[in-house]
Amino acid sequence: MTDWKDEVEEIVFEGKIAVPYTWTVGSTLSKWYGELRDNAKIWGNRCPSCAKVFVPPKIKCNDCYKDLNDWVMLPGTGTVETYTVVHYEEPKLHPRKAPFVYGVIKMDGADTGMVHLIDEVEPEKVKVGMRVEAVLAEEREGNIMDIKYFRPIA
Amino acid sequence: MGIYKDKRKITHTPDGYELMTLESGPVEYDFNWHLGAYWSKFLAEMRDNKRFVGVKCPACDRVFIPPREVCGRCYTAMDEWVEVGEEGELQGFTVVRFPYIDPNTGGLMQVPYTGIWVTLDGADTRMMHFCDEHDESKLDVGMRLRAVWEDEPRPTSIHAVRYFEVI
Amino acid sequence: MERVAVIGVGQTRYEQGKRETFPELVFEVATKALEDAGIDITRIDNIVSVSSDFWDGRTISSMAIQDAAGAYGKDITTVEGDGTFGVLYGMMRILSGSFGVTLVVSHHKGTESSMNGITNTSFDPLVERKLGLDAVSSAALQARRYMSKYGVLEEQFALVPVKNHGNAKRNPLAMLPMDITVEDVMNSPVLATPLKKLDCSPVTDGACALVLAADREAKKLTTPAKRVWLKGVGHCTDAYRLGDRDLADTRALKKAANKAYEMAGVGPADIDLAEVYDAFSYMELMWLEGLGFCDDGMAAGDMERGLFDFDGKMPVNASGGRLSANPVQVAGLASVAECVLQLRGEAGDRQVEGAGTALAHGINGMCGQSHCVWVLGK
Amino acid sequence: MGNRVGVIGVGQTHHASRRLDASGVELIAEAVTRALDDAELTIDQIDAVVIGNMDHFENINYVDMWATDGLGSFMKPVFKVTTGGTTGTTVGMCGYYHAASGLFDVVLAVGWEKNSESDTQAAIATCANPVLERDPFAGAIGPLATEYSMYMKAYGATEEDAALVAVRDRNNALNNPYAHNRMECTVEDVMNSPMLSYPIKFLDMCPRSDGACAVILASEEKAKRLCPRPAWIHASVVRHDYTHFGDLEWQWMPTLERGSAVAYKIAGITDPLKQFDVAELYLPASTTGVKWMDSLWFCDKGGAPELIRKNTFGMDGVLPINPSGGVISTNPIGATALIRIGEAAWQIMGKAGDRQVPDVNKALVTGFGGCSWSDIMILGADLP
Repeated sequence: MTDWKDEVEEIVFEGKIAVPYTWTVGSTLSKWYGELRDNAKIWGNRCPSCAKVFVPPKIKCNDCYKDLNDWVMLPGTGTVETYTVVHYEEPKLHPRKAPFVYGVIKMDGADTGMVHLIDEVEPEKVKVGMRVEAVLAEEREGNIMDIKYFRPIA
Repeated sequence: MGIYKDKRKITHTPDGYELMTLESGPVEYDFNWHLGAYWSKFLAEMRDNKRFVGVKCPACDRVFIPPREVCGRCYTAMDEWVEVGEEGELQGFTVVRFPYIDPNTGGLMQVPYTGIWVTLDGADTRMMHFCDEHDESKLDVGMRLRAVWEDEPRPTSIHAVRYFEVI
Repeated sequence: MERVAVIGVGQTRYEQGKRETFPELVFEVATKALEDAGIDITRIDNIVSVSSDFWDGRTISSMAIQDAAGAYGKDITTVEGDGTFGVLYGMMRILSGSFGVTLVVSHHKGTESSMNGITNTSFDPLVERKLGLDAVSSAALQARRYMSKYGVLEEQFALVPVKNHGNAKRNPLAMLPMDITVEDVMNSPVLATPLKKLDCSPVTDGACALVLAADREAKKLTTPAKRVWLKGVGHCTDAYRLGDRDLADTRALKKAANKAYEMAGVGPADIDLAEVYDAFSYMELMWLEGLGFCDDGMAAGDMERGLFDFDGKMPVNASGGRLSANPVQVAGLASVAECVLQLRGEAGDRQVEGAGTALAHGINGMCGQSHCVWVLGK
Repeated sequence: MGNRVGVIGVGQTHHASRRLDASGVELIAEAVTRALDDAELTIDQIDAVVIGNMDHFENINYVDMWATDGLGSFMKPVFKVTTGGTTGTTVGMCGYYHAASGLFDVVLAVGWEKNSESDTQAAIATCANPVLERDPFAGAIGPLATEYSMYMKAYGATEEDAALVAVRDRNNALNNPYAHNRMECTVEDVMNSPMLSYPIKFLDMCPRSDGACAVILASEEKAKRLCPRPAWIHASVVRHDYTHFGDLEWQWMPTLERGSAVAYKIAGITDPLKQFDVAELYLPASTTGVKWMDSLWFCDKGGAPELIRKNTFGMDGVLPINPSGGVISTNPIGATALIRIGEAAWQIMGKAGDRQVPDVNKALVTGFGGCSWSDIMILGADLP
């Protein structure tokens, strides 16, 4: 519009939103994490109507909107459906330094996949269709990192 | 309606699992907000010249603090700068005694603090700031206040004014 | 059902490091859209803003811009998500009979926030979030799945940025006009395999506004040349968890697109140009299939044959697409704006000759969980 | 012109300061399941879904995507709207426009919040301009306290008048099994509760809750077929004025005054006190239950204290307000205003249980939020 805008010092304000959260895990996932933490077991749950098995367990079936009270113990093995080797660094987010591998693992005994880390293999050797198994953390706290990662089945 | 189970008090699932919570730990999202010409000038004038400047609407003549480009009511762009006083009238206040998390840091806010709404002399809108008086019985709407400037170097923020004091 | 027209368009240039504040951007585009429509703010009887509390770093992100959107004394509401959804709400409010002229406005400043941290919050804090996933790494999972399901190659993904950055050279509003080759894309730094830097859209600032009007109002306020009709729309959501989906399956988009086509009474063959969501190169290929322009797995071949080039059978992202400028919430609104300009014949150097029917597409969520598809026509 | 639209089903959670048994998505599923039960529908009969909350309260981006399992929205159209305190009415209105547009017949509208998951005051502070206003912003209580101070000075209203409103709402909540705070309460209790910001005391103010609410709306033809007594939407109006808190005209509540005037005109209301049978109002503090009665045209300016003292708005009064216990008894923020719509609909449908007002034909609903903006809805038993 006029000159003053060109003369004004351009200020960039460095701000934050820094608010910690305490999330409620809820009935379905408390049971899942309880089993994972205390009994070192990975469970799924099954729809009474369409028999689909979900892992991580779901609150309701996608298709049928039915409660899923029928729990199924899973062997913790599966097949890599897709993966990516991450090469960029994001220290505030990433659980480790790049390069590392994320995968979607189609779990044996379930109809869905789990997203997790794939390790104990050179990143470039990960392949779609590779058979993998869950490696649990020694110290488990009741969250997704109780599964340390998936590794190839020897 | 009475058929639904009230689960407000329970601590375990029906099959005995402990209901958990999950702590995020410190979470921080960083922003670099450009302040644009109006807010930049406002803060720079406070920092460098210890004065408040607002903008005047060419249609309704109201003087806005903090300044901004548009008069919402007239939907007109504003371009005329007006200096307003460093004294003004107390229009509202809250003495905050209950600590809460400061979203700027993730730590606790320092309490007590008094958040105020002050209409600076010559302005038609109120500015939000602090008052050093934390006893609400000593504050009343309509009281005169004066800005107490921070020592140099003053920050490029509203904290260029330390607080307002009762005259 | 009454028809709804777009009668005004306003956009900023899309670029990085804009000096203007959110309200200043909004005032700029709202003013331009009103001028384009040839009306003043008093003719606007309601406003739909589109913004995100996460990207703006502010609870109730719309609060910052209401004065600038002319909301004083008016009915205003806020859609959080892609701009295509904002247009949908603007249209619904008119079709309800409650309103006649709607201003839809969106702003986004990607350079002021951190994309990866913010898209990480799209993942469930109870499960996947702790793994550190974000928009790029999850898209990479989808890209790999698409490759392995249909045998698509990385070099074929690269055709998309080559085409779109080239298109951007004809668009003065686009941020990244570039002459690049498939080799350039292949040699750009790897972010998350198979995605490289040039497969991904840039962080962008910008704003866009549209004026929508009911048939009766549009005819009163504007000449026929300014009117472009919103002919069909559909939106649909897939499952949330990545593992609950076949990431290469475009079922939600298919459902949304079919609904839009049905409502407009057209099919994919009737579309003269399309603005398709291409925040990542491979997505344009997948979504072209979901939109019915190619059979599943065939988009790469059609891309190689130049069907979607600017001078091809059906130009896709003639604007340069999101690969050339991706102001997240604004993106879908900008896509609709581009279609409007094309259909009016006001698209300048990038004008697609004889454009009579256009398609705009936007998504919400990770890996295209939710889609909104528009069909527009003269 | 668009379709007429009715509410045909309502569901809400049992609200509490913390619902440890239910994650956010489980809370949503609880409300949705109950709404489907209430309307005797299955999820297949829902054509579209609308959801809203406040992002920074739970730190979920794309809530509409995240909540899919709870919403039952898989392979359905989903829409997210959010406007702060008014989010609930914004969601309800968005559901209304979905059905009124003719694009969708049966629409599920869901509002929710888990305020236990973060420091609500911190999250609210982020709604102020982060550079110019966030630091001294002590929440909505400052403006509310100031406006009531001014109102007391101007019209002789008292702190006890506000306490009467608090007592009314809090005791009404005893009849509502879903309410968060259910406590018998006297004027003395309110007057003796800790001062938050003069003249607003602890028991004058709303709590923060975990909760969700789901409302099912349907276009005329469907509503008639699916529901014996739908609660028809007669008016849906929003009014805003300013962006900056400092611009607000505290001596009155212009958005509520203007918005309700427009809504009354649309719905043919000329004497609101007589024509409404019940009201569910978003009163964030009991003081607003006094002052804003003027703005709703129940009386001339300054007439509210007398109406309050005459028990005009009690359960046995001329126009019962907040039989549910209102916002000061239950406040899961993104759901709060939708609960107003749901409760008003139940009153019309005759499903309000122990808090039912007899023979409700017309109900008034309001939402409040952001920079003192107002949402108004009017519901009726008769077709509009």
